[in-house]
Amino acid sequence: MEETSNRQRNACWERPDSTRRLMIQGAISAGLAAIGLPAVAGSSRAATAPDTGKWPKDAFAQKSEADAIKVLYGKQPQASDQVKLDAPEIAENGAVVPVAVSTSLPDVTSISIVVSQNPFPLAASYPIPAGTAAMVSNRLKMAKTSNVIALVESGGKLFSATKEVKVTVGGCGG
Amino acid sequence: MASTIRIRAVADGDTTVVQALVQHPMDSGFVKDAQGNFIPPHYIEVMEFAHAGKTVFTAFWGPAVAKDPYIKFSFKGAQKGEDLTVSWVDNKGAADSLVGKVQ
Amino acid sequence: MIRAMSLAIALSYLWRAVAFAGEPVNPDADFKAFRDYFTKRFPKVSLNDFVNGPYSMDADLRKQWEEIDAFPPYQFAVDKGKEMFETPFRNGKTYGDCFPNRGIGIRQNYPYFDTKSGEVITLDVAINQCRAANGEQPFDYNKDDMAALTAYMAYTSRGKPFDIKIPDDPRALAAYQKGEQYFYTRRGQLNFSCASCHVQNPGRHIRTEVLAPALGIMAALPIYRSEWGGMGTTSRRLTSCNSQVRAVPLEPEDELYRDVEYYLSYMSNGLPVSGPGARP
Amino acid sequence: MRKLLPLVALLFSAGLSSPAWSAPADDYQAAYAKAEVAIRQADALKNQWTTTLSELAAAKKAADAGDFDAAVAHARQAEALANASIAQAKEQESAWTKAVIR
Repeated sequence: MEETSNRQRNACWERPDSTRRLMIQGAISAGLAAIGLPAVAGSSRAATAPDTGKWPKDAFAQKSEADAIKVLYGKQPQASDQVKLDAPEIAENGAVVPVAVSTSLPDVTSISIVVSQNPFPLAASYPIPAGTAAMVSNRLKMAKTSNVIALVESGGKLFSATKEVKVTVGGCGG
Repeated sequence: MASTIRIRAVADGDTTVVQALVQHPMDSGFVKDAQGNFIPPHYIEVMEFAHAGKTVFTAFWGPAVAKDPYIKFSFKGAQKGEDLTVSWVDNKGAADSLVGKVQ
Repeated sequence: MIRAMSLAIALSYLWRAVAFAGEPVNPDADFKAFRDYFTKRFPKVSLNDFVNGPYSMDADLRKQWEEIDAFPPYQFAVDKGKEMFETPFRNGKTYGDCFPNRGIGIRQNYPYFDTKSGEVITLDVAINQCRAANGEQPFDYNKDDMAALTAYMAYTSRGKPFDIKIPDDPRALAAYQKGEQYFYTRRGQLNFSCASCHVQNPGRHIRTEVLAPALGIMAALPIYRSEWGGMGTTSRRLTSCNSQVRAVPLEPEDELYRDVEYYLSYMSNGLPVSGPGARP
Repeated sequence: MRKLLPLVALLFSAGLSSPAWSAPADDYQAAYAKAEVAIRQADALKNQWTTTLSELAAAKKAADAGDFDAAVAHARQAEALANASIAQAKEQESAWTKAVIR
């Protein structure tokens, strides 16, 4: 257990905080400002719901990894070490697996994540507009131990990174 | 009713790092309830983030996204105090949206 | 036949009482031995970090936890708990009127031994007592309402060191020892005690999960478990542990559950509240 | 003669426990009742096992379906499990102190 993260963790708690305002500023990871309740303006429901027309229905319906990639991108991915896939060795729980994808490849137009052993391998897909960073972090569900494949479309070509994530149930007998 | 969306957008120079958490069951359709019947699929399909009228991020999700889904991304061109509109719609047509402030 | 049976049971209780009389109950000595055991066994884990349970034991799990905890799924429970906490009862009063310091930042003092009723009172029981005193229906000890409220009250106490007291009252000592006994008693067809996992095997894997050390194990409650996809109160955690070793759980907030929470919280004195927690 | 004794004992006890002429339903009722006594005692000691109750339920289910052989077997298993949990509770009443961190 490296010492630094403990220090960071403990520093957050030992901070002599006289008035513990509800909007606690002591965000756990240093980078974040408010952890408490969101400093959110009133929520207006006027904004129109997003258009589901663009939702890649067929790609999400595919039952194999290869088909999902073919339907979504129409081309084969090429493994690249410029695609960084951050996923755990052993998922603490298959229901909530933190997975992050980032890349240094130029003009990225889409990032997707496929879990090959899931009943429907395509898990999530993110079109990346200009001005948006080629980085996304999300939490996925995994049915069982499987390869997780990060796909990045850059300059019209498809690149990928793959990592196996082990998933088993936890806990005692029952 | 409190919104189902929690958002935290923090401007750091020209880049705004956005995190969002949505209260949604994201049922995959493969899980059984206590009586042994399958809980039907019920998940968010599209979630969009817009700033100054332009879509800055879109998420296409399927049944493999975790319950109470979380997303983190970053984009350029927003200043502190500006609005960021978030909206989602699921496969049953339910929807919700929220206007958050960049901090 | 029945008379012989009840005689046997009566004898066993008598015999049990005799066994207790022989052993002087010394919580301070227990506290010191308990603390030494864990700090010597895990020298690299800083004292305050024990409250992070499995995440103080496993670097890979900790990384996943820190990512999830940055924007935690229990956020909704805390928000709902805050809303409930501030919503007045039908008679106009609120929870703040029942608790010291208006109920903010007090989780570290629970459970306490109530010398009037002669029983251990946990935060969950105190909440239902407050509701009853104000003419409201009690909450189910396993369900989300109680989890949301206790999540908010724990949230307002984060970082405050546990401060559990054992008053100079033989009934308090008896409750403490019944809690200790429960903690070390093997039960269920799998014949495990709480200590089998949380004293003899912390840091080891039980399939994917890493066992938490008993030191500071109550600090993170109530917990949002990915496995449950929802918040869990102390009762939900204890009853699920029971059924996993194939022991029929007792009623939620049964006297023995409150006693074991009393014992374990006393052992965590000085450690910071870390609830509500996110766990696998 | 000595060799015969265990054989005779075995025959004698088998004869007693399930006399051929009593109806299977009565066997089931008897076995179920014995299981319930042990289960009540395990409850009194706050040490019931989940598998005891599932065996008892299986016994009732089998009896309702008319399969009394299975019902008796499940009821006996329930009683055995209940007795095991009683023994566990009694043994632990002193054994727990050995596990305490000193």
